[in-house]
Amino acid sequence: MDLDFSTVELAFRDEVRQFLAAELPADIRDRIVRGDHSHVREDTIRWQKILHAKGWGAPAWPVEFGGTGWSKTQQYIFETECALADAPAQLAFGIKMVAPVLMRYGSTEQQNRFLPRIRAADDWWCQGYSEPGSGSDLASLKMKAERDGDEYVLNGQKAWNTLGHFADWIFCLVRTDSSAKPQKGISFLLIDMKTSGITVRPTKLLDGSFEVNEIWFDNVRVPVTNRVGDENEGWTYAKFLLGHERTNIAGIGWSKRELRRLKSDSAKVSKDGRSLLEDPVFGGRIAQVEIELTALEITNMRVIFDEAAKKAPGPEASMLKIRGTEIMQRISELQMELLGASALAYAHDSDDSRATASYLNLRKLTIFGGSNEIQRNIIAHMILKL
Amino acid sequence: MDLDFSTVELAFRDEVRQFLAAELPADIRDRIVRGDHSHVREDTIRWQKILHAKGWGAPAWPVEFGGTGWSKTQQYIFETECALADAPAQLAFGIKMVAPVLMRYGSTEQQNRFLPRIRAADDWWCQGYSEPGSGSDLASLKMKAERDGDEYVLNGQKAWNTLGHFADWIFCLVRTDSSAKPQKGISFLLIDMKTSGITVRPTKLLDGSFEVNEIWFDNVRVPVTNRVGDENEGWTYAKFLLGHERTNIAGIGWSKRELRRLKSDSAKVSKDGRSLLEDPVFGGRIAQVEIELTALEITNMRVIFDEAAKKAPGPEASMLKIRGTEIMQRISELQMELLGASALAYAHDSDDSRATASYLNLRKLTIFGGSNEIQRNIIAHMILKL
Amino acid sequence: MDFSFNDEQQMLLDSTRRFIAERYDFEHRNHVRATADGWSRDVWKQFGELGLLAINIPEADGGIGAGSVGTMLVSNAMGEGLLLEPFLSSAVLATHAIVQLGSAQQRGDWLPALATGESIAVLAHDEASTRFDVMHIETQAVRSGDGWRITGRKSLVYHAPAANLLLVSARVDKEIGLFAVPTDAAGVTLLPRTTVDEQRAADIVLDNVAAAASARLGEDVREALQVVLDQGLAALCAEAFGAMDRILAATIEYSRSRVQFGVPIGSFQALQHRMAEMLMHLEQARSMSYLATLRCTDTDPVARRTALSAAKVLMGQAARYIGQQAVQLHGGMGMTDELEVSHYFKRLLAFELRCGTTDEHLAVYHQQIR
Amino acid sequence: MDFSFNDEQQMLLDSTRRFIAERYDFEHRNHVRATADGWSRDVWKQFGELGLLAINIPEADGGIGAGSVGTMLVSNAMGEGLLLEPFLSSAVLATHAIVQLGSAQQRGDWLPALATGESIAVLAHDEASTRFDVMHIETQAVRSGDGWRITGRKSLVYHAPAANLLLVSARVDKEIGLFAVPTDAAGVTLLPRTTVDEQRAADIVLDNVAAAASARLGEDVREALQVVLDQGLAALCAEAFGAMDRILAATIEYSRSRVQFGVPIGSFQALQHRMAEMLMHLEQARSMSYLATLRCTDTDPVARRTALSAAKVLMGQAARYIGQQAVQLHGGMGMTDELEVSHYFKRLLAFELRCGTTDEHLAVYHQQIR
Repeated sequence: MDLDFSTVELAFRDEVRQFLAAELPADIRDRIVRGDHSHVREDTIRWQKILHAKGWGAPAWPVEFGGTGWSKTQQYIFETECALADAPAQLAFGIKMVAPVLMRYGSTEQQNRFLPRIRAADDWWCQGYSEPGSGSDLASLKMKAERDGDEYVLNGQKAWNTLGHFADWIFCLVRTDSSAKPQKGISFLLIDMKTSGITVRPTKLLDGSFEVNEIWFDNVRVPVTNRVGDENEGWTYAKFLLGHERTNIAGIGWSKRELRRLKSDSAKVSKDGRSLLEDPVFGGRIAQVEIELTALEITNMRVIFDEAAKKAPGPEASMLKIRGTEIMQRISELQMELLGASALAYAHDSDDSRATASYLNLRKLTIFGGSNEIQRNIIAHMILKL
Repeated sequence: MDLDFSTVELAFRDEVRQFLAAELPADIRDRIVRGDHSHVREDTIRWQKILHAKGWGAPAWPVEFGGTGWSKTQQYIFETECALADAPAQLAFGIKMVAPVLMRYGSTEQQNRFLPRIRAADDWWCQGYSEPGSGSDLASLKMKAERDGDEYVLNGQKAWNTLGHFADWIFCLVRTDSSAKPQKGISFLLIDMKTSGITVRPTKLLDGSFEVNEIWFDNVRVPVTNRVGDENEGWTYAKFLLGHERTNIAGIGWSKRELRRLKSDSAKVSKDGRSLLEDPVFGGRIAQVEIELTALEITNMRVIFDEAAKKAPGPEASMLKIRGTEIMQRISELQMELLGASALAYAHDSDDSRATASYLNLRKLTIFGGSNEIQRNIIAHMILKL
Repeated sequence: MDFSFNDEQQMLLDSTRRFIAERYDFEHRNHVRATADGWSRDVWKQFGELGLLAINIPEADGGIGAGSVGTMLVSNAMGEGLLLEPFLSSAVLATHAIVQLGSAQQRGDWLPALATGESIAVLAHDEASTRFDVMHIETQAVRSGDGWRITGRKSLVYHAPAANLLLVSARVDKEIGLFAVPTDAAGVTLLPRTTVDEQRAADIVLDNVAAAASARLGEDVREALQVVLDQGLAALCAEAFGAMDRILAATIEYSRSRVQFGVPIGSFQALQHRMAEMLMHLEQARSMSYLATLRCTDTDPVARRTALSAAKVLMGQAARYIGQQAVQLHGGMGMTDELEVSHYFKRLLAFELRCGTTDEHLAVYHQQIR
Repeated sequence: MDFSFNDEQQMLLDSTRRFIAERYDFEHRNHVRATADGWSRDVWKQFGELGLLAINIPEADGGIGAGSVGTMLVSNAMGEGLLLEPFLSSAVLATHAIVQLGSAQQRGDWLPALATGESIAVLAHDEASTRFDVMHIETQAVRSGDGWRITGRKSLVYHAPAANLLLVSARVDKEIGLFAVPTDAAGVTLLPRTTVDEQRAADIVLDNVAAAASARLGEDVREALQVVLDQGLAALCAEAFGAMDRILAATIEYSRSRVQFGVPIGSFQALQHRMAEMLMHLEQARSMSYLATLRCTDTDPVARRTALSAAKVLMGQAARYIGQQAVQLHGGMGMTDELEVSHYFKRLLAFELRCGTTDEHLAVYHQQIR
């Protein structure tokens, strides 16, 4: 048993840190620090191209596809260090979501066509899974794809599409057979966002931001060659993808960074002659969440260790998602509480409102990506066998 | 709107206080203060006889049955003042449970025979509802009563019978028709505990106490005249009774008394030069529970006020039960935490162990009397109409 | 003990609710918040005509004198409708301040115009320094001839941009004085802010602002100002209760109609128990709103302060639980600007933070009981 | 980073578990706790034969030296079986104290008999005064000729009635000394107590107890004693984890078999989510038990203390949640002495209170990070 990173891993961590110190552009970092989302698209692409130039564009991919060959632990170290250094998150939809599906189930042609462009940030991908009537119950999705010669003709609507307003491509689950059971009859399609008949409408969120979209498909024609795998077998690929979506699901790096910020900010607010960090009540809450984060960090490493042995993510990831998002929300609550009444003044694009904006926006964490209620169902059914 | 008691009610409260100061025997009060349960039977009976002599033996009964004619508010004041004065609780099974059923559904003969003896503490009553397989799902009860001439012959087992080892009489739900739906085919019987074939086995609880029993019925013969109301209609009477069981369900008096004790005890423990009552963390928790109790006290009065208008208890009592028991358990937790490591030494009959014994024993509050999960179901179905 | 409302009180509630139902639905509110002012002068005028702006003015001063219960009920309705007008700021806080501290002359000068809505006043008290001690202000008033010169900075005064009259608290030696200052007085600068609950406010900079001797209300107002703030807090609690009540109702309704896995999500026991828990928070909050209302004029300062702080603590916690769970149970829809739920959520968040946060009031309460 | 156990460690766990499964089932435990001693000398002897009492004795001193991971695994099993023997008291705490503080002579004198189980030692440190400062003891040792006289009172020393040797901490001027005192020494009085988790303990009154110069272990032991206490705490955490693991398993099993309303209660979503929450507490607790184990020998005192305090806080909270919910989900049966669940519940309660409560450790942790 050993909780510490090996000498090799520590050397790797130092290498990542040095790289970040040298290569992360100051203006990008500064926007992350200030919670300024105005340049998300440019910053994400710029940073991805820097990573790509270093050969780190797709850490988790196998070497034959241009990945790094890093161990799970190294991937974890890389992601955590990036977050701690206030680097932008890599866009998951391409690198972590559609790419593993293509590598496992896509044709060689699809792999050659799409993977290099994902790694190089030439294509921005988004996800077309949820629909207005199909959130937690994804398998009830209704968007139709009817075969017409070498093409599918798509009609329907997707919802809760994250950052699709920037996207070049979307991967979609569509219904190709309405007569079958819900999980059967779904296919997995790759769709060029420039195809005619696609309309993207950004959804304004409660914090004033625009992150998610509704997308309408009106007789959108997609070549059959853009289908991944077999017709009507898309649910299998979707489940495979959901399993892979779980990397870094606990958000350890984010939480460590924001907790560090909370501690340093609270050390500057004075009450009764000492700082709020020293205050037994407020400081005690910080201590509490730090302890829970410490535990989750170890739990996360345990899951990584077990996955490395079993070679597949298991339902344990649901625990990481639940506790990780609870901790992130808790930190954002404390950041807001630290401000007291000052948190009342709000403009979603202002530096002063960072904590409040974060509190509002992060309500999504327990809803999106499989709500925490769904995760608890998964734990009850898959782990506890209830 | 007025949150305060009227002048008349305040005068009544003073009268109750004076009575308690003058008439509650010091040795009984002392045992309640010390958490000494060794004389529960004698003390309960002695105190009931004192109340009876004053004409206060059955506060909630109509005057024609020897009750007081007090308003709901007066009854609330009486119960709260009794608890605050460390008086023993009146035995609910006779006065609050079987008596209302007899007054509503019993024959005149049954009323004349049983009610005066309940009021005068001549008979100790207990309840035979739950069975080993029928806890939350009470209607699934199996104990059989087969008609044999003028008698029923009873076979089966009751469980979680509180204080039945002291009882003269038990009221039971029994199955008189096994072919009907669960709620149909149940009858309500009054049974002399001295009848042959009844075996009482006390159940040792986790705190070392004996409060509840298993009771076996082996060919126990009960006169048909001891049936209340109609055969197979017992579920109606049971539901009526469950509605009436709710008086003082929130335990306001108990919580106020124990919170007072918690505050005075915590003022005596010193940490970092001030008392734990003054400590921002521990004292803050006391403040928190006191605030919740304040709210519940008002909520309780609102329910009393509404009931007085509607003349019937509603599902709102489920809220009082849930929040009331949560607060009682919380207070008992704080009493234990106040002791720190001293709470470790345990002997269930020792004065020093009062807080720990209370913590252990009060785990039952959220289980017995309709578990808090069942109460939440009731709220969801009956109030929220989900 | 009486939890009923008398006929006048019930009528006040019903008529306010009716007005809002007819004139201030969610669509109209969206329109109002998109305007430059962010609130509706038209609605405000109608409030004046309905008498709602006079409920805290005694009959002797030409008002209605509906008392704290009347204010609670009107505030309930305002919270239910998420209204954006300066009712709490002007018709409760500022009106109380003038009624309780003003001379006959001052009351006569200002109250009639407040009652009709022609004039809007706000109480400018909070500063960065009042966080952990509500009476620790740093704004100073110094004598200058017959009058005063006031310098300081007030934080996030709700509806200040709408007001023509500011009631500014300031240190006068060791006392606290209250001064009426026209918003357009020389040396007054408003820095407009929007609040998280979509209302308009401003930081106010006072740079050597002249105030005549006649502009001062009362003498040392420390005690009286606390009473005014407590009355405002009681009204804020009532408003928050209205918002909680509605957001829970919306959540229950949504859970009945939203189908997943072939059944309404309200049929899932885990969600049912969550909503049962929300209801208990709501009912406990209702009790505390009553307590705040009936104690906010208590002459015993300890009884008043403990009641108000207790109410703010419990209701702040209820607001957080109910608000967060309402968003959660609405799923993705709860995150959008489109549905009412997120706007209630933000109003409840603002409630937590306004007039002393949950933590701050728990500390006040703890101070009193220990 | 490695979360696997090596072969020796796995064997230690397996063999302890096997012994307990074969010799110490719940029925046997009921028998043991009803005996006068409240623990089994017979089992103890077999522990000695199995080598379990030597795992904290270095190989150089004739022991096994299984390290903190070995101790964790054996403690896990002890917790799973709710064992009543003085393993933690003698084979962990007292053994560590002698190993780390004893001279070669002292180690040679005492360790062999501890390893076989012939001798039982306990660390008598806690006093009423150590509650908020674990090193604030009031027991005093004063020089008397070549040796010492010790006077004071120790609180609730687990398994003291079983011990023939007490390791008593006492103030020596400004230092803290540790003294080996036979239980039957003149002036030593044991006041026997039973603990809430059904173990035997005693308050110890020391009235001018004579100790030879050779009875003192080390010099100022303040730092070293803290290390020993931390090693004991790590073992206690491991024991608690074993109990948590089992009480959750029992609860899940019960919820599968208990039928109400025609279905197993484990099919109700509200209870499923409760058990999912229990599992998350359990897994977080497992992580912290690992942390406590691997950091309890850390030479950096801050790293050691924060890790141990963090573990105690999180695991104490997990113990409370899991214990309370296990009883709740067992319904009435959870309240009885008859099922295992209530005994696990009480063991977990004792865990919360022992070796510094949750509150006390949170304060220690907070002190370190601020």
